[in-house]
Formats: sequence, structure tokens, C-alpha cells
Amino acid sequence: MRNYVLKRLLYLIPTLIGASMLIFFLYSLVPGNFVDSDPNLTTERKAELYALYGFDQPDIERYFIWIGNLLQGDLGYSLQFQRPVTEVLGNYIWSSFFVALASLILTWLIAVIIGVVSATKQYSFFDSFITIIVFAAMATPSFFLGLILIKFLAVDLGWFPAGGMITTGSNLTGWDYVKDVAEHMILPVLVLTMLGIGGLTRYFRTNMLEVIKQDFVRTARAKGLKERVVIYKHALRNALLPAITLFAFELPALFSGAIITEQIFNWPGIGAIYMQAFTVRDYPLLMGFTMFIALLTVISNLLADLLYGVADPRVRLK
Amino acid sequence: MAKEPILQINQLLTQFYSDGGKVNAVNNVSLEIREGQTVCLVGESGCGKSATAMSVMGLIDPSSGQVSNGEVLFEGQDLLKMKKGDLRRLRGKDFAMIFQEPMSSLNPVLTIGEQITESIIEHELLSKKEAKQRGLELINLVGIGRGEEIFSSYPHQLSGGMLQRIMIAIAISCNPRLLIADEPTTALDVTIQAQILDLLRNLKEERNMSMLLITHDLGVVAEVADYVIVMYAGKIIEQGPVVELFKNPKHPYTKGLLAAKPVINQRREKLYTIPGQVPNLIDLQPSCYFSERCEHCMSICTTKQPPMKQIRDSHDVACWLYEEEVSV
Amino acid sequence: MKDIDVCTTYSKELKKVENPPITIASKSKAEKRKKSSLWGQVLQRFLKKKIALVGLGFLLFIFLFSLIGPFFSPYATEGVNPTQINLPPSSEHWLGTDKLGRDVLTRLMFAGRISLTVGVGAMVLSVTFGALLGILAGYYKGIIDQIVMRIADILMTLPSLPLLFIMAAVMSEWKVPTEQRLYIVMLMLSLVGWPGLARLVRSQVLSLRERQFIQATDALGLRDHRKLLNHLLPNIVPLLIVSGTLSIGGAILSESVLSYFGLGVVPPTASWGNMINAANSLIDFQKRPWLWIPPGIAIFLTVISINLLGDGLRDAIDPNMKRR
Amino acid sequence: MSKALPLLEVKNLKKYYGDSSNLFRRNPEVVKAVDGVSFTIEKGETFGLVGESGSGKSTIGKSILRLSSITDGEVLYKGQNIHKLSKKDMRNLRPKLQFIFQDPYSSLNPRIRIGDAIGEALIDHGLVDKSEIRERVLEVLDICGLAPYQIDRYPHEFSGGQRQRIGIARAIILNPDFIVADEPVSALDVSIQAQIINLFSDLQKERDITFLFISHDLSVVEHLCSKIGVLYLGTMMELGSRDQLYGNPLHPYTKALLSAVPVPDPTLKRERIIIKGDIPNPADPPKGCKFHTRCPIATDMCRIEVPEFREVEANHFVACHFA
Amino acid sequence: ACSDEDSGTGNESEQATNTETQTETETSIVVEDARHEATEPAASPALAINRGDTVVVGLQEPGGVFTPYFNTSGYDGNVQAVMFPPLVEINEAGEAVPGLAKSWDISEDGLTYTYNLQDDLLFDDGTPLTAADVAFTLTLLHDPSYGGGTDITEAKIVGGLDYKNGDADTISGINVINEKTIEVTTEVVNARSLRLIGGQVLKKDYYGKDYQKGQLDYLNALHQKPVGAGPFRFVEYLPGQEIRFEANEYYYDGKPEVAQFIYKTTEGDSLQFFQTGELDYSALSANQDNFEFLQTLGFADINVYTSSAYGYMTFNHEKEVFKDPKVRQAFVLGLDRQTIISTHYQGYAEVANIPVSPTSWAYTDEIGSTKYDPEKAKQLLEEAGWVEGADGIREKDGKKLTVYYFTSAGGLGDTLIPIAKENYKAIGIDLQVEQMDFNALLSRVGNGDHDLASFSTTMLTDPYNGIENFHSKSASSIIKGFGNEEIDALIEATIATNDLEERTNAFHNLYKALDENPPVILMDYKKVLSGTNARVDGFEPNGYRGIASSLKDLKIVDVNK
Ligand SMILES: Nc1ncnc2c1ncn2[C@@H]1O[C@H](COP(=O)(O)OP(=O)(O)OP(=O)(O)O)[C@@H](O)[C@H]1O
Ligand SMILES: Nc1ncnc2c1ncn2[C@@H]1O[C@H](COP(=O)(O)OP(=O)(O)OP(=O)(O)O)[C@@H](O)[C@H]1O
Ligand SMILES: [Mg+2]
Ligand SMILES: [Mg+2]
Repeated sequence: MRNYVLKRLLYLIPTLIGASMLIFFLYSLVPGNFVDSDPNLTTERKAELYALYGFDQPDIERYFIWIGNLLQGDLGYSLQFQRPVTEVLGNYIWSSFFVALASLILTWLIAVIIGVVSATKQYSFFDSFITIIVFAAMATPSFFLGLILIKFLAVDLGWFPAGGMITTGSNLTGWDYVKDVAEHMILPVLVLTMLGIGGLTRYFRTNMLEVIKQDFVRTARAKGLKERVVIYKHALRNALLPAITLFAFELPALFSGAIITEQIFNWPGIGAIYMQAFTVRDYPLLMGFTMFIALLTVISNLLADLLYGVADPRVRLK
Repeated sequence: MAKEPILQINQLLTQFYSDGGKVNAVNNVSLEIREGQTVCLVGESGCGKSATAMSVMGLIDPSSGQVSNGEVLFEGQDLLKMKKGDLRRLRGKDFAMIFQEPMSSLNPVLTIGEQITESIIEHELLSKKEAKQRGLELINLVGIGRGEEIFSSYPHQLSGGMLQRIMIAIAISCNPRLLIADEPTTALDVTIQAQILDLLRNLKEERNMSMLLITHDLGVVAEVADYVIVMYAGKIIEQGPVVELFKNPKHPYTKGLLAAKPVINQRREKLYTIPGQVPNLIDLQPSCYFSERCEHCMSICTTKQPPMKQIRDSHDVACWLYEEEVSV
Repeated sequence: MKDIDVCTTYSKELKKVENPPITIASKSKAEKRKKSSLWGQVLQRFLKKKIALVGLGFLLFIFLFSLIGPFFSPYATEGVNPTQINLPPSSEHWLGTDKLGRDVLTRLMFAGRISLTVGVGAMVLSVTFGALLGILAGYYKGIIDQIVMRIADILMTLPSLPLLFIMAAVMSEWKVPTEQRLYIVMLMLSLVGWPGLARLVRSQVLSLRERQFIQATDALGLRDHRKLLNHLLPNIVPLLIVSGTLSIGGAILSESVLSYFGLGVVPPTASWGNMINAANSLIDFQKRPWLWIPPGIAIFLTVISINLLGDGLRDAIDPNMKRR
Repeated sequence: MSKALPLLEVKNLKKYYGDSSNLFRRNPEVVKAVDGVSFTIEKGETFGLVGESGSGKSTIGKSILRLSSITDGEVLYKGQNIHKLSKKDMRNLRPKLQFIFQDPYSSLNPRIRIGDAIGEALIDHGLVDKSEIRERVLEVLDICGLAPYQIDRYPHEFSGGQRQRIGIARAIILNPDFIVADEPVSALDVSIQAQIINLFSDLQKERDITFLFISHDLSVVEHLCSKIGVLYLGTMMELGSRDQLYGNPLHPYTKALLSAVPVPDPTLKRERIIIKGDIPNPADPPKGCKFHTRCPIATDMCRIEVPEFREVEANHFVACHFA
Repeated sequence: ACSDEDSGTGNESEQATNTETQTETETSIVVEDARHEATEPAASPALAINRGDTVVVGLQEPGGVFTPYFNTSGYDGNVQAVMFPPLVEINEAGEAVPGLAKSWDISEDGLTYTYNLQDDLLFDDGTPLTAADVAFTLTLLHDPSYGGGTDITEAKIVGGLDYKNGDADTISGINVINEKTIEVTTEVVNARSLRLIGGQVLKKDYYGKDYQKGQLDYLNALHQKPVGAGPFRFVEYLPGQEIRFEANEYYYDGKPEVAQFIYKTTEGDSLQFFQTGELDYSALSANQDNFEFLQTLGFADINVYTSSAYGYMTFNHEKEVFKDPKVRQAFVLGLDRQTIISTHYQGYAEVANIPVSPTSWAYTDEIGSTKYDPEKAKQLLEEAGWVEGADGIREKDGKKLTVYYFTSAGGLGDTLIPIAKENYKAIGIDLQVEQMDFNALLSRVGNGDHDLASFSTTMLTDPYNGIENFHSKSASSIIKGFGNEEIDALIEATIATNDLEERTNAFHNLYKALDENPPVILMDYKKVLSGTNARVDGFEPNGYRGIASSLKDLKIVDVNK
């Protein structure tokens, strides 16, 4: 087991190196840079700033400087925020995380329930109805969904705040603060949930359909177990297993935020910041963030495999 | 053998839905199993053996098929008319089943112990601890040592033979009076097959169980059966006590089956072959379903189904060859 | 990123089609004659799926609507008409006009051409890349596999929306005439789309390799190109068909998301995405529903019907999921 | 037996499965699927290989035809080492060496018409002109008992037995010298099995093809094979002619196997040897004689010492201390 | 489709009718700068009313650098403006007015500036603000490691370059006369120096505590803890959410009535927040829709005012095509700017005629023109040698008149692109459009890939800012390769004096010359539309400072009265 993990960790290295190169050189291909974003700068001033920020070095050299710092845990210095990238990420990432986490939990809960019910009642009215609803959610562009919810639920009905994370100017603490934030989270979470639920529901449904046709489910029935036990203990467990990997795959998404949704709901998350950083070409922030996500993705892939190993006795690692 | 029938099937019709229409997988099958008797159901693949067993267990997947007609009387109660809950309470307790593929028939993510005790707890209402005790005994009973170790292991950690023993342990955990075994040894090696058959024989004797054993291996039949039922294309075509049937097969199909099997130390230059193949169950015309492959096919065979006829004491055959009045 | 995760969710679902259908049945002679090919069977099964047929029907309608609809329209797409701004639907303009006085119905039809082209084009490209690389990787294993899969891994470690931003910015360097900008969009979407598919195909090929009929080609000593083209490829076609159909919907949605960020098709060329986006303000939303409802419904129904179609195809191709 | 070169000679064949992709440390868990097996097959002979599941039968079959690599040993076909041939030479040799698979359902590509599947290799090897292909295919279809009208059908339209015939047709159309048949009848029903077995014995007689016939069914092997090897956990336990093996089995394993086969005669009451226990994990085989854990006559010596594979009578080899 | 027609005559008649309808709309549609009082103040949402004496204004996410001169994001500038008033303020007409300096003198020769600070000037931490702080600020800006966007060297303070590039320890041209007076000597007359030198003031004891020449990194730690002297004092920055300020009791003009001021982070038009009452003040894209939206709310005081910026489409003067002024004129005349602007802004912008906003003292409507004259344009192109080719596109020396127009996504482009394509096609120009994000646009324009590209100036605090890029020595990457000595001289003349009248004349001369030889296609003077919740009084936004100069006057009123 330890060897396995070690080996897998070693395998991560080439992927990460590849990712870092791809990230660096892709960004370096992007036209424009931070200094260029101010059209009023004079050429000399620009040259000065280029030198100051090191934009005048050849790409290769900059790559090695960047990767060197990266290895020391230094993601660089955000040009736009004038502070370390790690600090900027730290400022925004958690609010993204909470929204994503809430919607992740909700999505899974709903998807599992719907998936199970519509699989056990395949081709029933419920199944078809849910299929349509789920496809409908999948077929709506996210920005559009967001707009609809803001319009109806926030502006017209006034049930929820239209955006932001806390009531402006409020100085709440403790529970009141949590409640305030929760209230602001509802709409973005709703959007993310609706977007995410489609695929997952379909996935669970197909998984369940497959599992309930398996021999061991028949065995469970032959033992005279209650149908509830057959479905939830025997079938669902097996259907959930492959999904564990998916769950781990969602890890990076927890931190990478949801660019559109955050923007629409004014959520102070990393997605919104990413957009802004992109418009001003704050490369250290962009690259740092992308690299962070790449690292998370790679780690969560590993985690997915390990988790799967823990959860599924068949592949449980020695 | 004047014992009471423990299971009596009358005119059972089980149909599956398919692209081409309904498939009569079990077509008006009637049979009975008496207390303490081992009945073997033989026939080629697809002839409806498993479907018969599944119909008895009430395990036909409603999305793919249904029992359309007939009675399944278990100790006089019709299982088909029973409420779902009541049937469930009998299932696994009074009658139990073993399946062909031990590897896929056990839940891969639950421990063996969990799967053995589950039905004990469900049916015998024992506590977890008592159930475990019972489980360990069962493991011992089916001839595997290291009870504790097995108890906490997962199916993939055991070999096919061991799993099949576990399946047996699960099936007999609540002392059922009828055990249905659907090709319990087909997936196993000969040496293991011998062990399992031995085990089943012993258990049956010790516990005075009745057994419906499904197989396509005539060798197995000869070893364990008291009574043999031969099925072909969803119908019973011949049945009789084992010695009688092997010594004196009547139906051309039964004869063919016996002749086609290579037997050890009885090498022949050429094996007997039944020409052709099993007909498709979807669009069968009223005829003897074996008529297409039969050497003795007569004109009536292609137009009318032969009725079941008793040849001798409890030896029945469904073949026009034995109907005097038609030999015109 | 979640917002644009449409493609990945499709691939989640797709895992289920990995095992190609092998029908094990001996049919009666009568039947044999009428279904002499596998695809015939698939078609027959497909024709029984009412929902999928509705999807197909609607798709056909959309295709016709977009392809030949404009010939019946008296208006031009780009015919800006400042005197006819923001008119509500009327007998003259069935779906009203937009802020430049263009007929919404006509634009909707032209936009359909673009959106469908983007969808189909991106699908074709990613399926081609994905299938080709996936087959090579799965079949040859070893170094080719390592290279292809590492590239796919690396591409998949990058979140898709940022990747699209970068690509859009990079590709804006190429002098592409406005009308052809959609090809860039297609290319971008397919670059994001292929790694997932390549993985699916690869794992399918790996499992096919272990199947006896592929091993048989070794025993027969067949040449590689015959193995790949005649034996492997036909067996992943079902997977490609299903994932292909589903990815069309994903691509149409992604284009609309790109349009939201101004990275999609360049106006005045209309796509459903940029039509909705043009009305993406609270005011238009409230006051001029004819601007956003039609393209919204068009995207919505198209994606739904593509999904239904894909779902139906999957069930038809995979006979394990039979319906009575 | 003449002194002439045997058609096929397997010398000390070894095939270990293990995780060789491990860059950092060799995985200690290797499965010795085939562990030093030697035998020869003369031209025209049908060699039977029996053994329980996992004993390495298929592995030997595949290694002989170089469908899988080997760890050690030699496979000599007419004196040339198959595993040392260049890719090109090997391809040219392929038509002479054919393989028939166990599973009739998965050994045919579901998307290729059977006529094409059978004729394909002829085209690919350029052995026959395109115009003649159909004729040749029809010819072998006939030999294998299939009707000409079936040539344009897809595999799913055939029953298991028919598919197995197609598989056989595909092999014999190339006029092979040698065919490995890996459990070709195990998946078939008795009535169909008999048809295929008869087809095999006809082919043996009419075409002078040499067979390696793999099976776990001793009665089938007895029916078809003139020489038989008994395999256990990758090691040959006993090797001899049919009469020697069935008439005078020497190895306790062979004896147990023979007695375990159920005989379709309810009146026959035999003294059966039921060997206890399971086949050991091949990744961790017993020391000494591999069979000792299940052997009814095992002694301490068996636990320690690997018995030699000796010739106890002419061409009858056995690996047992007590034979 | 009619747009595909090539025949000249058909198009002409159509165009003619088009122009007619436009002239009709044109006169009626331009909206006056005005203030519209709320019709129904009581409709103000409870959320806003309950907030009491806290005022919330929307702002795009700032970068979090609240030290003046060091920000890289314009939004940080808005934040700084709350806390850091400049020595010399600017009024709604673009004229210099007293800020922290209550008065100033400029020497006869125009080279020496003397600023007199307000009495009792205190920083918001209660410590006095003196001339030494001003001197420190100016010195800091000359520091060799200063990386911000302010180029103080333009003022050419005596000794400035010695400090920046040499090893001088001080700047000789900066003279602290006493606590309240500072004198700065410059080398050349520059009308802009007054405000450049008289900018925001950094507290020396705070921002200069660890100052060593060439070492400014220590400032990073202070960027989010600003100490200023404005009407409000910084309290807290919640990234991505809001920035809080409180009334500064040390403010020289008196503590504001409003106790708390908040900049709330919002994205784009934040109608929904204004509607729900989360924002008290919101600037919106100016158009009729938004105006009507504010009107229907009832509780909004609406301000419509003209921005000091102008929009334009630049030529790539390095391309051979545009060397000929006639061609450029043809591009100007051949574009129906009026239709574009009135369609897009619905009256909330007017077509620009000269490169300065009508709010400026330098503006005149007597120069330049806004007319659409495709005939004239065709004629000019003919004269320049571009003749119609087979497909209706003009050619010269075998080269087609295809021009690439770069623009950023959204905004005016959506309207401009289709109309411009039609307009230009009608006069034989093939316009190809590429949309990209703003930064890519800047970069690609910098590389000279474009033929035409759309931009807008920033707020022009001095009319010189609107034309400095037309100087042939200008370093601007947007307008490269334009100009000649004559125009350079005219440009230089506009700052060569501090006298407003002389400057006005100089500007007018320049504008005339530019009309003949257009450096850009002038597009629009935009209006700004803002809504104020009727519960807040005192927002007087203007085209130069936005709301910054009115913050100190904010008051909460009872909407039910
Ligand atoms: N779920 C199902 N859906 C449709 N048809 C089915 C289904 N299960 C069985 N059948 C059909 O019913 C018939 C009888 O099947 P059954 O499984 O009872 O055969 P069997 O005798 O047990 O064969 P085997 O020896 O292969 O187990 C077959 O023709 C089979 O194709
Ligand atoms: N590709 C492989 N990788 C690892 N181990 C393998 C592989 N193929 C076979 N083995 C192992 O090698 C041993 C011999 O396998 P083989 O398939 O030759 O047995 P067999 O005698 O053909 O069995 P069966 O009767 O089940 O077909 C088994 O223990 C098996 O687990
Ligand atoms: Mg069965
Ligand atoms: Mg094998």
C-alpha cells in the first residue's frame, strides 16, 4: 500500500511538469500582459515596468524562475492585488469552497435519491418525468438560469438576496453571521445544483439499473430480505462505489469555483477573481491558480483511486 | 414413496418479453417434489430450467417477464397468489435457492459473515451475536475451517468452490425444507464439483430436505437424483425415477442426450449426435417442439403437441411414438 | 469548472456504454430475414422509443427550420433597421425585432445554422481526435499510450473554462474572417472535448483487446491496419455515436457560455448563445421577452432532444436495457 | 516413433505473470502460470492437455502460437524457435498455426459477416485471389456443416454450436499444419458438443492436421486425443498415451480427476476418491510437490522435495515420488 | 436579402431614406444633462431605509491597493478618492479648484508653483498634514523603484531626474517653505503640472517611516491600511464583498453627516441591487431603458451628466492605406455614426466632433463635423486611387480595400459592427471584425496588427489628455505613426501656457488641423446615468471626479416627508 501510494506520487511528477509547462506556455501565448492593460503608459514607462516585472526575459528563463519559486511553495506575486498569490487565493477560495460544497452535497443527495427511485421504477411516469426535468436543467445555460432566478426569486419575490455574501454593512457574528451567509448562498447553490444534478442523476440511474440486474441482488431477494434492504443495502452500495471516484474528481471543482455563477451572484469567490485577473493579465495569479487546480486534480485522481481501493473490497490494496 | 409432495407445480406458464414477442420460457409445466426427494431437472441451455426455479421463488424480474398462469403449491399454499410480504417471509426460510455462478451471486462489497447472518436475522429474529454463532457453525458445516477468518473476508478473497459452499450455507441457514439448486456445480472444476455434490447429498440426508437440482450434466443427474425431469423448449418431455429413466429412456431426445455424451472408459469411434439445434421459443407452432430434430418424426408430430403419457409407474413421456391411438 | 461541466457529465454517463452490445440470440428464420444486420436491429429497437423519436423529430424540425427557413423570410439577418427597433411580436415580425431592428425569427434561423454547425463540428472534431488517439493508445499501449494519455491527463488537469479563455485569446491572434470565427470556436471546444473521449475509447479498446475475437486477429496474423479499421473501429462506433450525439448538446451549450464571455461567435453573426446573451440584462429580460425566449427555447429544446436521442440510441444500441 | 523431427517441441516452457510495468521495484507476486513444461507433439497427433481451471492450459496454448510472450524456454516448430522469429517471418508462418477459442460468443467479431470473417485472413495474407475467396469460404462452410446461404450473416444470427463451427472454418481455411483448440466444446450443450467433437475427429482424419486439444473434460479428451498431458498449477503431472493414462493412471492427481468425473449411470456405485481442499493460489504455490496439499498419499518428503518428472514406462512420464 | 445587393443605385436610394429618418430622430433624441428628482421617495425599499446613516455605493472588485499612486486597478483609485483628496481639485467644468491646498501661485515665467495648504489640516489619524508630507510624496514618486502608473517626471521638476536616475539625495526643485507652504520649481512650462504636482498626499511619518531610496517594497504592507485626509476614514476591507469607511472627524471641511460609507463589490450593471435597495447609488450604462427603469422605481433621484471622456476608432497609421488623409476622411464620412450612436445609446450619447468632451472649457461645436456622407467618402476614395473592383470592393495596385477592425466584446460593438459593415460595404470597403478581450486588444493594437480599433479615453481631467497621443513623439501604442511637425507644434502649444484663454485658442487651432487630417474616427461623448436612492441627499456626480467630490456632502433624509 505504501509503495503503491509512493509510486503513484512519483508518477504525478511528469504530469505536473507537463501541466506546468502547458500552463506557462499557454499563458505566455496569450496576447497582452499586465503592463499593457494601461493604455496611458508611455513607452519608456512600459519598458521600465517590463524590466521591473521581468517581462523582458525570455520565456524559457521565466518558466524556470517561476517553476523554481513554485517548488518552494511560492506561487508568485499578484500584480493586480500587489500581494502574494497565495494570500489572494486564500482570501477568495473559501467562499467558493463553501458554495461548491453545499451544492455538491445537495447534488449528490438529490441525485442518489432520484437515481434510485427512477431506476427501480424504470419507465414509470416518475422516471420519464424526472428524465425530462433533469434534461431540462442540463439544457439551460448557467448564466441564463442565474438570471431567471435573480429576476423571479430575488427581485420580484424578494425571498432571497440578489447577490453578495453578507448583508452589506452588517456586523453580524456567530450564528447570525452563518445565517446571513447561508441566506446569500441559497441562490448560487441552487443554480450549481440544478446544473450538476442532471449528469449525476443519469449516472446513478444507469448504475442502479445495471446493479439491480446483477446476480447478487437476486440472491438477496432469494434470501427473503425486505425490498428496502435489497435496494439500499445491496444494490445502492454497489452503485455508489464507482461514484466514489467521481466524488473525488469533484474536489478541484470545489476550489476552482464556478466562474459564471459567482459572477452572476456577485459571490466573492475565486471564479470571479479569476475572470478579473484574466482581463488584466495578472499572470502570476492566473498561473498560480491554474497550477493549484492542476495539482488538486492530480491529487484528487490519486485520492479517487485510493478511496476506491478503500471502499471496494475487491480492489482493496494490500 | 408415498410421501406428501412438498412442492407441486401445476400448469405453470412463465413468459418473458422480448423484441419478437412473448417467450414461453416455461410452458405448461407440471411437476411435484416429495418430501426428502431429490428431483433433477435436465435439459439443454435455454430450455427453461432456471425460469422454472425462478418462478417458484417468485423472482422473475417484473420488467422482463411474468408468471402468466398456473399454480405453485408449497405445502399446499399457492405461492403465486400469496401476498408479496408473505412470500418474502417464506423465501429463504422454508425454501431456499443456490445459484450457478457463486462469484457473482454474492455481494462483492459485503463480508461473508454479513451475508450469512443477514437472512438468519431476518427470518429467525436472532440477535447479531447469536446469528454470528449460527453463521460460524454453518461455515463449519459446509466443510470450510477457519470460520472466524472466513466470516470477515470478502467474496473475492475466496475461491469458487468455497463461495459455492458459502452459498449453500446461506441457503440452509434457516433450515429450509426445500432447496433449489440451479446448476450449482457447472462453474466449478470436476474435483470441486465432486466435493459439492457430496456435501449436498450429505446435507440432504442429515436434514431431510427436499431438493430440486437443476443441471445439464447427465453424469451429475445419475449421481444424485431420485427422480429426473427432462425439459425441452420450455416443456417437460419425459420424467421418471432415475434408474428407470437411464435404463429405459423413451423419448428420442432423452435417448439422444444419453447417447451423445462421451463417457469415460467407454470410448466410441463416433458420438451419437442429435442434428440441428434447439428451436427459438418465440414463434413455436403447435407441434412437438423436438420434431425438427427427431429421427422418428411423423406427420402428426409437426402439427400437434404430444400429451404427457404415463408409460410405467411414475415414468411419463410426451411423445407420439407412445400413443397407441394415433399410430394410424 | 462546474459551469461548463456539461461535457464531463456526459462522459460520466457514457461509462455505461463501454461494453458493446453483443446480441446472443438465435432468431427464427422469419426474423433473420427481416433483420439481417446489426444496425437494422438497432434501428428497430430505436423506432420503439417514443421519447427518442420525439427528440429526433424535433431535431429534424430544427434542422429544417434553420436550413431552409431563411429562404421563406422576407428579412435579412444583418439588415439593420433603426426605425424598427425592439418591436414586440406582430404579424409582420412574428417574434419581434431586436435592438437593431432585425427580425428575431430570421436571426433565430440563421443562428440555428451557426449553433448547429458549431455543435456538430465540435463533435466531429473531438470524436475524430478522441477516437483516433484513443484507439492508438489502447491498441499499441506502451510508449504511444503513455504519450497520448499523459497529454490527455495534462489537458484534463486544467479547468476547462480557463482553458477556453486562454485558447480564445491565443487564437484571436489568427486572422480569421468574422464569418469563420465559428470554426475557431469549434476547434476550441473540441480541444477541450477530446481527452475525455480518448480515455473512454482507450479503455474500451483495452477491454476489446482481451476479447477473443480481437485475439483471433493475432492468431490469424492480420495486418495492423486491418485489425484497427475492420475489427476495433466498428466495435467502438456505438460508443462514438452515443457520445457524439450527447456532445453536440454540450457544445451548443458551451458556445452559449463562450458567447456570454464574448469569446464565442462574433456578431453580427448570430448564434443562439449570443442572441440570448444580447438580451442578458434585467431590462430586456423584463421588457422584451421576445428577445430571449426564442433562442432560450431553441437551445433548450435542441439540447433536450439531442439528449433524448442520445439516450434512445444508447438503449437501442445496448440491448441489455430492454423495454417490454 | 521415428527419429524424425517432431512437429512441435516445447522445452521447459515458463510463463510468469507479474506486474512488470513497475518501474521501481519488481513485484514479488508473480504468478508462475506455466513453470517448466516440456512435451513434444508428432505430426498428425492430437495432444490433449487437461487440468483444472487456472492450471495454465490456455497459457501454454497461447505461448506456443506466440500469442503471448514467454518468460523462458523454447517452442520449436519444425525445429525453428517460434519466439525468436522476426515479426515478418512470424506473420508468414501464422497461417500454418491456428487457434480455436473457447467462447463461441466472443470469438467472432459481432460486426463482421461470417463470410468475411472466414475469408479475411486469406486476403490479408494474399494466399488466394479475391475472386476465389467466396468459393473457398463456401467450401469450408460445407466441411464444417454450415449452409452456403449463411455466408452473409452476422455472428449473432448463429447458435453457439454454429459459431464454434465458424471458428473452426476460419482456422482450417488457411490449411494449417497445427491447430491449438482451447476448450472448444466446454461452452456447448451435450447435443451440440457431440456434433463439434465429431467434426474434430473428422478433421483429424481427413486433413492430417495436428492438434493441441485443451480441455478440462476428461471424457472429451479421451475421445479425441492420442496423447495426453495432465497439468496442475503450471506443472505437468503426468504425460502419456491415452491408453496408458486412462488404463493405468499413475499420479494420484490423475486418479482423482478420473474418479471425480460423474458417470451417467445411476446403477454404477464406484469407489470415488474425493480430494479435499481447493486449488492453491497460483501466486503462492505449495513448496515441494505442488499437489501435496490435496494428495491423499502425501508424505513429508512431498512437502519438501519436488518430484522428478520421470519416464516410468515408454513415453509415460509422471511427477510423483510414489509412482 | 437586400444587404447582399451590389447595385449601387438601389443602395443609394435606400441610404438616402435612412439618413432622412435619422436626422429626424437625431434632433429629438439627445438627452439633456439633468437631475430628476424621485417621484415617490417613499417607495424606497425597507432594506435601504433600515440601513440608517450608512451609504452604500457599488464598485467593481478593487485590487486592494489603497495607497495612492500605487494602485494598478482604476477601481482602487475610486477607493483612494474617498480618503485622499488632492491638493488641487477639479470641478464639473474641468477647472482647477482648491482641495487640500486652499490656494496656489504660479510664477510669472510659469515654472514655479507655490501651494498654500488649508488651515488645520489633519490626517484621519489626527496628526497634522504639512508641506513636508507633500514633499515626501513628490520625492517618493521620483524613486527609482517606484512602479506605479503616475509619471511625475512629466512635470520636469528641477532635480527630479537627478534623484531618479542619479545619486542625488533630495530633489532640488522641491522647497518646503513652511509647514503650510511648498514651492516646486519646474524646468518647462506645462499647463498640467499644477495638478500633477498638486495631487494626493501621503503621510510621511506613515508611508515614509522605513523609506530608503530605491526600496519601496515595505509599502506593500501598508496598501490595505491607508491613512488619508479625506471625508471618510478606512475601516475594513472584505475582499470581494465590501470596503467600509467611517466619517472622518478630522476632515478639514467638517465631519460628514453620514456615519458610514461602503463600497460594495458588484459586477457590471447592478440594477438588481439598486432595485432591492442594497445600493444607495448606482451608475448605470446610460440608455433609455435604464433611465426608464430608474423612473419606474420611483424612489430614484436620477442624474444624467456627460462624461469627460470620448470614444474613438483609431487608424493604424503605420499601414500604407491610412497614410493618405483622404482615405481616413472617407472612413470618417462613410460611417453613419449618428445611427450607431443613437441606436445604441438611445439618446444618451452624442456623436463626437472634436477630441474633447462638451463639458470641457476647450470644447466648441464650431469645429469638426458629425455628418454621414457616403458620396463624399466615395469621392475621396476615388481621389486617393481606390477604385471599385469587380465584387464592389475597392482596389488599388491590385490590393483590396479590406480592413480589419478590432474591438472588445460587448458594448457599442454589438451595434456598431453590423452597421459599420453595411456602411463600409456601401462605399466599397470590406470590413472584417475581430472581437477579443480588452487586454488582447491593447496588445494586438500595440503590435500593429489592426487597421481599425475601438477605444475610449479615460476621464480627461485636462483636454490635453485627449490629444497628447496625437503627437508624433507620443509613446502611445494605440495611435502610432500619426502626426507631423505641424501638428506636434499645435499640440505642444496647448500646454505651453497656464493661461486658459490662450490654451483654448491653441486647442481650437489644433482641432481644426485634426479635422483635415483625422488621427481617429471620433465616435461619441457618452452620458452617465446614475440613480440615487431618494433617502440619500448630496450625490453630485460629475464627468471629472464621479462622486468623489460630493461624498463629504452626503445626508440621509426621511423619505416619508
Ligand atoms: N430476463 C429474461 N428476459 C427475456 N428472456 C429470458 C430472460 N430470462 C430467460 N429468458 C429466456 O427464457 C428461456 C429459458 O431461460 P432459462 O434461463 O430458464 O434457461 P435454462 O434452462 O436455465 O438455461 P441455462 O442452462 O443456460 O441456464 C430462454 O430462451 C431465455 O432466452
Ligand atoms: N494476463 C494475465 N495476467 C496475470 N495472470 C494471468 C493472466 N492470464 C492468466 N493468468 C494466470 O495464470 C494462471 C493460468 O491461467 P490459464 O488461463 O492459462 O489457465 P487455464 O488452465 O486456461 O484455466 P481455465 O480452465 O480457467 O481456462 C492462472 O492462475 C491465471 O490467474
Ligand atoms: Mg439456467
Ligand atoms: Mg483457459
